[in-house]
Amino acid sequence: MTTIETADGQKTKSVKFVELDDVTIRFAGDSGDGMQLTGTQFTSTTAQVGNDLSTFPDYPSEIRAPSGTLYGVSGFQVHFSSKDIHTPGDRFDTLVAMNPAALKVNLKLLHEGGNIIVNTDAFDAKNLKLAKYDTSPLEDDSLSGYKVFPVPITTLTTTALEGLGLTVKEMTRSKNFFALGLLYWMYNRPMEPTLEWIKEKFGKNDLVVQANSRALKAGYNFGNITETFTVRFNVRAAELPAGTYRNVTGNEATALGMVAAAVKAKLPGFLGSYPITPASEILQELSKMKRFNVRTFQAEDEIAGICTAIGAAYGGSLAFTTTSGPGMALKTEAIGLALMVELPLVIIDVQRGGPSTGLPTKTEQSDLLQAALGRNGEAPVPVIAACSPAGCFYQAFEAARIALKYMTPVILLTDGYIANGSEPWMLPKAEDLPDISVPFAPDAESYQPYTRDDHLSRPWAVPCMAGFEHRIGGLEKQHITGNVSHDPENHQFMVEMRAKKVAGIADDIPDQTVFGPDEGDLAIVGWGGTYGAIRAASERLQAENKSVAHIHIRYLNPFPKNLGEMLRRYKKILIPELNLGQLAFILRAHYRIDPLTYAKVQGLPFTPGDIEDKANETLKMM
Amino acid sequence: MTTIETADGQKTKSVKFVELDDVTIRFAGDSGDGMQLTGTQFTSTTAQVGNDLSTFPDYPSEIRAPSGTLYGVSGFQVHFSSKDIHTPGDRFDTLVAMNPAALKVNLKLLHEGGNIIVNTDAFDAKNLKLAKYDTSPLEDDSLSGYKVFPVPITTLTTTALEGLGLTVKEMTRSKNFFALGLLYWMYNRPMEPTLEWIKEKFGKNDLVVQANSRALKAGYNFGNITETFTVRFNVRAAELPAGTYRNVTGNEATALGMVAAAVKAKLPGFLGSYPITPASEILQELSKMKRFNVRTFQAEDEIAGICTAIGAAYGGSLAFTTTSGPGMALKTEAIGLALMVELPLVIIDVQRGGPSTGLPTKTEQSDLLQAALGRNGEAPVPVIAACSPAGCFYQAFEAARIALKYMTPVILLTDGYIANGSEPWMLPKAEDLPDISVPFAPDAESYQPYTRDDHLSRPWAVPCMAGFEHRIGGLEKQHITGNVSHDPENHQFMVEMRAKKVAGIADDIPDQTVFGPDEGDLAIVGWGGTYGAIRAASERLQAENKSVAHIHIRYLNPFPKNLGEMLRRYKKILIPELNLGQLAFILRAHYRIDPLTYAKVQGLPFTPGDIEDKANETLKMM
Amino acid sequence: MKEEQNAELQEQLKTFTAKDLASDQDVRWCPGCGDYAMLSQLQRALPEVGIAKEDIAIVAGIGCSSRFPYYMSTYGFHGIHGRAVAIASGLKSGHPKLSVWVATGDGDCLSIGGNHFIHALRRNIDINIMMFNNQIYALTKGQYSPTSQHGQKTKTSPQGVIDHPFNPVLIALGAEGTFVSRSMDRDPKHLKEMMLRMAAHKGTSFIDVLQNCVIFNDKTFDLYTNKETRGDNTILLEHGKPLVFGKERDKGIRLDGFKPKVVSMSDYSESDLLVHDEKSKELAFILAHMNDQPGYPMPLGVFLDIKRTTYEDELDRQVAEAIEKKGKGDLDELLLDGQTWEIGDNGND
Amino acid sequence: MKEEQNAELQEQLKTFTAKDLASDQDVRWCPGCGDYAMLSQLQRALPEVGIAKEDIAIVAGIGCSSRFPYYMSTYGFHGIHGRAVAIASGLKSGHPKLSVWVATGDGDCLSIGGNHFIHALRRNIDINIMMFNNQIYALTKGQYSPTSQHGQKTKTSPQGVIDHPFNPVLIALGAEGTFVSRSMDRDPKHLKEMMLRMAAHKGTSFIDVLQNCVIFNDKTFDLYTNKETRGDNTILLEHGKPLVFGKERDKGIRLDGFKPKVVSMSDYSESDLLVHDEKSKELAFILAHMNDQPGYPMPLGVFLDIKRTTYEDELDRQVAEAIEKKGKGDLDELLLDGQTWEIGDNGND
Ligand SMILES: Cc1ncc(C[n+]2csc(CCOP(=O)(O)OP(=O)(O)O)c2C)c(N)n1
Ligand SMILES: Cc1ncc(C[n+]2csc(CCOP(=O)(O)OP(=O)(O)O)c2C)c(N)n1
Ligand code: SF4
Ligand code: SF4
Ligand SMILES: [Mg+2]
Ligand SMILES: [Mg+2]
Repeated sequence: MTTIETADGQKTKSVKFVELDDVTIRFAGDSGDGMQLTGTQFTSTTAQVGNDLSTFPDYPSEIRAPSGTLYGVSGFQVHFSSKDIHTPGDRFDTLVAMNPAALKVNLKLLHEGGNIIVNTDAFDAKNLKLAKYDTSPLEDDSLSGYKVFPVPITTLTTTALEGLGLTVKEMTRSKNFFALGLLYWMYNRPMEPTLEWIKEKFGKNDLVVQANSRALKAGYNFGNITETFTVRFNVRAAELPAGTYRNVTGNEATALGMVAAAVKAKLPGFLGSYPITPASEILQELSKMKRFNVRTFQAEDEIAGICTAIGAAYGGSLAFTTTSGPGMALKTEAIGLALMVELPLVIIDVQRGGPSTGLPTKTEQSDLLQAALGRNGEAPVPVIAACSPAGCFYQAFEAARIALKYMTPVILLTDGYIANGSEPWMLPKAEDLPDISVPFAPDAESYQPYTRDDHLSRPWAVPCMAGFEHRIGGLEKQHITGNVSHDPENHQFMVEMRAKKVAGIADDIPDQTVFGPDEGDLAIVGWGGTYGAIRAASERLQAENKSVAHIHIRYLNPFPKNLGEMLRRYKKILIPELNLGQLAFILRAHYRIDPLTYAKVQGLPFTPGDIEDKANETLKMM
Repeated sequence: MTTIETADGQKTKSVKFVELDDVTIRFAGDSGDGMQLTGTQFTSTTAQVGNDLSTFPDYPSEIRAPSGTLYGVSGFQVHFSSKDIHTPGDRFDTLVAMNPAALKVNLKLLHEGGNIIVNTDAFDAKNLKLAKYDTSPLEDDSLSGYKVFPVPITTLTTTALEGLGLTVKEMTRSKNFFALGLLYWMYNRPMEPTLEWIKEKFGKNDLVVQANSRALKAGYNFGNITETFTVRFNVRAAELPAGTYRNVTGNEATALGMVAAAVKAKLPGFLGSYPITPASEILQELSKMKRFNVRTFQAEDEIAGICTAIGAAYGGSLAFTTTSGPGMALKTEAIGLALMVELPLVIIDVQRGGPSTGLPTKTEQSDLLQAALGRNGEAPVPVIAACSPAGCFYQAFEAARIALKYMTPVILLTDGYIANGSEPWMLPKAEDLPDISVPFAPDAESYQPYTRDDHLSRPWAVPCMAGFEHRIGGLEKQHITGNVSHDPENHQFMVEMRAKKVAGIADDIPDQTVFGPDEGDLAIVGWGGTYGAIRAASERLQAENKSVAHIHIRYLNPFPKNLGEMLRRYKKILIPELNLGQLAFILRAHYRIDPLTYAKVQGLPFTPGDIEDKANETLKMM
Repeated sequence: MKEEQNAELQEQLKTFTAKDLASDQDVRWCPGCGDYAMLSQLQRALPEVGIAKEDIAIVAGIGCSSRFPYYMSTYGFHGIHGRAVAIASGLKSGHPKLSVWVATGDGDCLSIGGNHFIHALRRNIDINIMMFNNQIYALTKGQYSPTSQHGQKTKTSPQGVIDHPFNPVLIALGAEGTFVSRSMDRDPKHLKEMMLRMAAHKGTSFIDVLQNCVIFNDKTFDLYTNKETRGDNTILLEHGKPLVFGKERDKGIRLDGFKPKVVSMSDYSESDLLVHDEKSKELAFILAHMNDQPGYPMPLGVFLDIKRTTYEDELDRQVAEAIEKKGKGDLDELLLDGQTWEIGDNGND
Repeated sequence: MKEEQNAELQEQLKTFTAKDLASDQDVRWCPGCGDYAMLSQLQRALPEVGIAKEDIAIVAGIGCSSRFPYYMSTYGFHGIHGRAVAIASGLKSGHPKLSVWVATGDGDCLSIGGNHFIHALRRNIDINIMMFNNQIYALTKGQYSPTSQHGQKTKTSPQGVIDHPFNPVLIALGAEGTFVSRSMDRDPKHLKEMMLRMAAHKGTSFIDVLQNCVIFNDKTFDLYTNKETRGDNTILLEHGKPLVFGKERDKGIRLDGFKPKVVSMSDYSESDLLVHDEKSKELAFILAHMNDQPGYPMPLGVFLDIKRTTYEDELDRQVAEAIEKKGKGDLDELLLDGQTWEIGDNGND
């Protein structure tokens, strides 16, 4: 317990500092309350303080649903720690509730005894009714199991901003900065990064800069001054490998990976895309990176998105197309064309809740079967997945490497959870990234478009290369010449050749690794964005000396060569998926194993606790 | 041996009549030679004579490829018999070769010692060169293993038509009728059906009627007169069940099944479609049947094809959409919508060679994975397949029954082979077809669009029903009310509900049957158009007392309930498929069996011989 | 919905009110969104059309605007992105009695849905297409749309849009639309009037509605909607009336050859001006292009309203004709159609 | 391909001949098909354009006409049905130096491919779209297309087509095309001239070519191609020239307001006639509609040829601008962009 002087030096109070290893906070409010911004700022500052962290933004599909409603609640969860962590946390320690609806929706995931900071101003009769509260939870007993900090955030904000000449409505808009300031005080984070950010972001509008900065400071001071708050928390920097770090979301990392791949392939980059949640940010990010000779083409639809990319690939660009489930469905036919003409192309599907429009802003992993198997004809396409926000960078790069080396479309699956979520990322050095360039066909004289090299890839020649003029298309091709061929034997040969080419990629990818014992009772097998939750759960289970391994598959077609044999070394296989068991289905067909599926299809990611419980349940039944 | 008088009564010669059980003829010529027509006429007459039969039209993807080229050859194979048969035959007994290219392309499938009727007029230097013959096969020894009947068909035709006032070019066009007449003589079939057909078809143009009729008769007489031909064959009528028969192609039967379903569902019919080979005929046929209150909508693309059908279904029509592989790919997204809004819809995919544009006029079975698994999100859709031309009728009807009863899109897979092929069909009586109508929701007061009946189907209410106004759409629906819902538990509930509904159809379909022993060494498992070849092979193998069963799966999702257990009763499972093993993949995932795949991906159907050989090989290895 | 239906009959047929058309779902658009105006005006217009409520269906694609059906108590279908017009085309063709309304955005209708849109227009299916044109993809949070302005900065055009925008009226005319109009959220009275005109038109009716998105493209149409500037920057098209505009009605349009020209009313009288003719395709095109040139007002109202047979009528006619010619379909007859033969019982011996 | 490139330079750049442009594949169209004329004229035109052979790419969709690329010895891409324009758009945007030609059918371009078509036109990507308009789906053996005539009997319209056809020129103008033209297979000289004009135009060029399908729609264009009737039923548009036509050049076109009118040259002199102006959108529309009315000739030639910035130039400009502003992309810098922090080696303790 120390006695500190408040910022304005007028008053002192006693404040206790508590050291914690691990904290999870949930900011929640109306869609218009700026919770995503608040969360992002808290995250960014926390990253700079040196914690490991993981975030989970969670917002409705309406742009600004009517204020006060339950479905209009927007949340942002951030988990930070002095240890290495993998997920945004099972439950949270502190809930910031900007209105009754936010409280109602989020309370069930708050730890027992957790902190609730409520904006009491928002707890009026109208909002209580909209949130379907009969009585105010601040006045009945319902919150007795928690530490409630009632703060009239709106009033305090407007008070702080008086004199700036703003309307009440304008002043009220800054209340999220007040809340942020208060949380900075509570969790002992510096205000400077946000103050700087405000200046940069709103620089053109001085009044807004002033209002937001003042609100932030007022919130911080409020913590200092008022008697309500007597405890502050500290989370020490994590022991992370030395390096330069930055916080990235999965979509940002994907865009960076695409640019890095173009640079390292020594090719102009091209993205043909059509906006769709939650993939749009990739197009948005890339459209800012034109100085890397990367062209973005916002097409009229998803079909044009991929077809322009195919055209660009034919012209010699490293071509990409990005989308989510329904858009992926629309690209089906053209993916078949890309594989028939054997051009390099990376297709990125940021999965979301389906089927159909489904739950567009929620996460899911239910496009695996579509990606791996959903095309007319025998149409093999390599499929890989990213496991975490930063992992998206490396998998986008890897997808491009495979596409170029094997002259094939490659599908990269990410999902809404890792696309929007963020984590600190130790930046690679450009020079440490491998060169993935492929030579164009060398010799016009001997050039034939459908000859094969040792890994069955055909040679690439692009327009403007004199003497290499050739024709390609979606009709079956004759081996070597690439002419149209209806010959029965040639068709079988080519169908098998395309299958073999893709299967052969197994020789070119790392062996499957395992976290934990090489054999034993239980292997939890996952893919994609469930990585963090499974890893965290596995750590907990292994800490209890349970015979549990975590096998996370990054290469989904073809699988790593040692996978089948590895899977057979465990008594039981548990596959948690955010679908009804799609990986399990494919593994069953491939390896005749009999895994257990743990299907969560709720638009939400797994928590480590989910996995831990299921694993324990499974172990018990053995 | 009898001595007969020729038609014109001028000359007699000795002709031997040989009784045969089974004959296969292949008509082959240039795309412009009218071989499809010749084949169809021979078939139709043969059907009326009472033979069982099966046909296989096989033509290039160009409309009229340059004459004389190898890739321009168009063929039509007809197999007819006094027995019950299942395929157009492994090899043929008689080849009609209208030019050198036709001879070259088809010779390898002619039985040793088989008959070749060649149009010698076409064997000039130019055509020989186009067919890549160095010397004329009529003059070297290469045909010594066959019975060659050289006939100057073109000359004889023009001679016969002299005096009609036609140009040589016009006269030449009738040469296929000459060939047909000759074959009628040879196989002892009556000319009347074709003569009548000519009158009906060309009625408006008397000169053409005369030319074709004369050419036909000239061909017949030529057989009678000339010394070249001394043997005639007879194939007695088959012992088929009593009834009225007609010859149908699969596409015709599909169209008829669709109309029958609309009639028996007591609903207006609606087909939204976009032309694509080999599915276009269904749209063409249906567009002639408007008097059944069936509307056809030729849409701007496949997406509009299915979307107009969904709109019509919402409006209370029995709605269909028809297509082939690439078009199926384009419908992917909208199929997801149909299943989310739970409207009845039948999607018919007449499979063709893939991937991409592939081999558009050739057959394949490679859309199974796409149909069963290729959609974004968890998107279960019932899938059934037709096994034969006539079978298309019943499966189109069955697809509609399931769609209506379960308020779901249903996919029916046929393929180019059975779609274009034909067989005699014993016509059902309209009154014997079941009533498949479903009642609309009865009570406006209690109506909620997403309640469920005992088979988990939701109630149907359509515009114009007062008091039933409701909204549907592709966003996740709340159970019972059908309102948009982002509730996590509801999503999981609905995803599982949709899966359960489709899985539940297993209770409503016949048990899987088996042809042959209930258990034993080998089960040959097939689906779709391979039925005939597998059945014929199984009959042969069983006749040799081999322990071989044929299991043909008509319901591909869900599978019949007894299938898994049934499959385990055989030592070995062989799955011949016109793909790389798609059914095998699914069965493996479902039943943890380890079947052998026999993959033929050549744009051609299996022959019974293919299957027989493979089965024997498999048996030998056991 | 024939034009000749008279007002009296309509009054009599008014079996429901605007209020009856609100569904039980909360409207979830942003406060201030222009979509609200469309909703309330359609709710006001429909009771005057003279149709039963159960005969109305609203079809939409995906977008903010496409949530429209959920807020109407009529039949409604929230489709998939871009396919509203295709779904509506099928619905109307299969069920010609319905009054079918399409709610669609500039992205939904003109970007991904562009093909269905132009084909519906040429087919002249009797559906009513209301395009909410906010010149942005709003639901996906602010990417440019095919009507965004050249140079406009959006999330996907940080250096400005390089696409030349569609002029929705022009593309509708090019696709042989028979009813093409424009209005704006800020003029509810005009909106309703246009909706009634659409309902009265037999064939595809299209309206381009300038709609403000307060979040992602606020005030783009300020020039046209703002009281101060509106008069000088818009012009109301009225059939048979001369083209006068201006805050003080002090300007008019004359033709110079086939190019429109703004003239001052101090130099000309109304009778010297170009007179609007909804029946002229040529004039419609000229007017559609007019405000490409700076200084020219944006036309609002009906550009074209002509008659052509509708798709669903023709389809119905063919069904009727087929029945007339060959009789109502008899299944047994159909099956027997073609060359058939009998196998007798002895076939079974 | 700037227009200003002079003939001399072009002659000098002629590095290949028509014959060099034939591929080693047999041409597989039916004897008598109008597609042959297109092939031979493009082969004759390209050597005069002044580009290297390796800088030419032909992109096609699916259809008889779309087999075009296989018969050219240039780079070629036979795509999927309807997507030729989208593929070509990507090819040109990524590789602006190329001369990109699209071979497409009335089905490929206007039915399934309609959306890509109109979007390419508005973006004004510098590709050359040759539409082989035989008013039928030929490759799939004779179903009606979006340009088939109302009432036409085809395999899918046994009672006659009920769709109103697109006028390809009109839809191209509605989509803000900058170069819109028409020609026919039976006038190879004119075809070649048009192809050279297309090559010279910077931006999307579109040509609607009346093409005879001898198998499925023989002689549909007989009225326009037949020597007897051609003169009276077609009119050649030439910039700056009066609109005269007729077998005996005895008829002309005058404007009556904004409606064209056929007049007899015995009543008027050439100077009284409407003069063609390729720069006028309004006139282009008027002429595009002209032959909707019976008795009016079908215009052939260039309807419109105007300048607008092209998509690929703008894209290039943005790339250059971005580089100018922030410097050529440096990957390390990019990764470091944003808020970063350092963890020292002691972090590993
Ligand atoms: C197939 C598909 N592609 C993309 C999307 C994403 N998406 C939803 S709405 C929309 C655009 C909305 O713009 P607009 O139609 O103008 O409607 P607004 O929201 O502006 O009213 C997009 C791109 C989708 N849902 N489905
Ligand atoms: C996705 C898809 N849908 C349909 C087809 C079938 N198809 C091939 S070409 C064609 C139409 C051809 O018409 P057009 O473009 O006018 O070319 P034409 O053959 O007349 O030259 C159709 C419908 C296809 N190949 N792919
Ligand atoms: S985002 Fe824009 S268009 Fe969408 S509801 Fe809000 S204001 Fe309306
Ligand atoms: S079918 Fe018609 S369009 Fe096709 S190649 Fe033959 S003549 Fe030409
Ligand atoms: Mg919009
Ligand atoms: Mg065509």
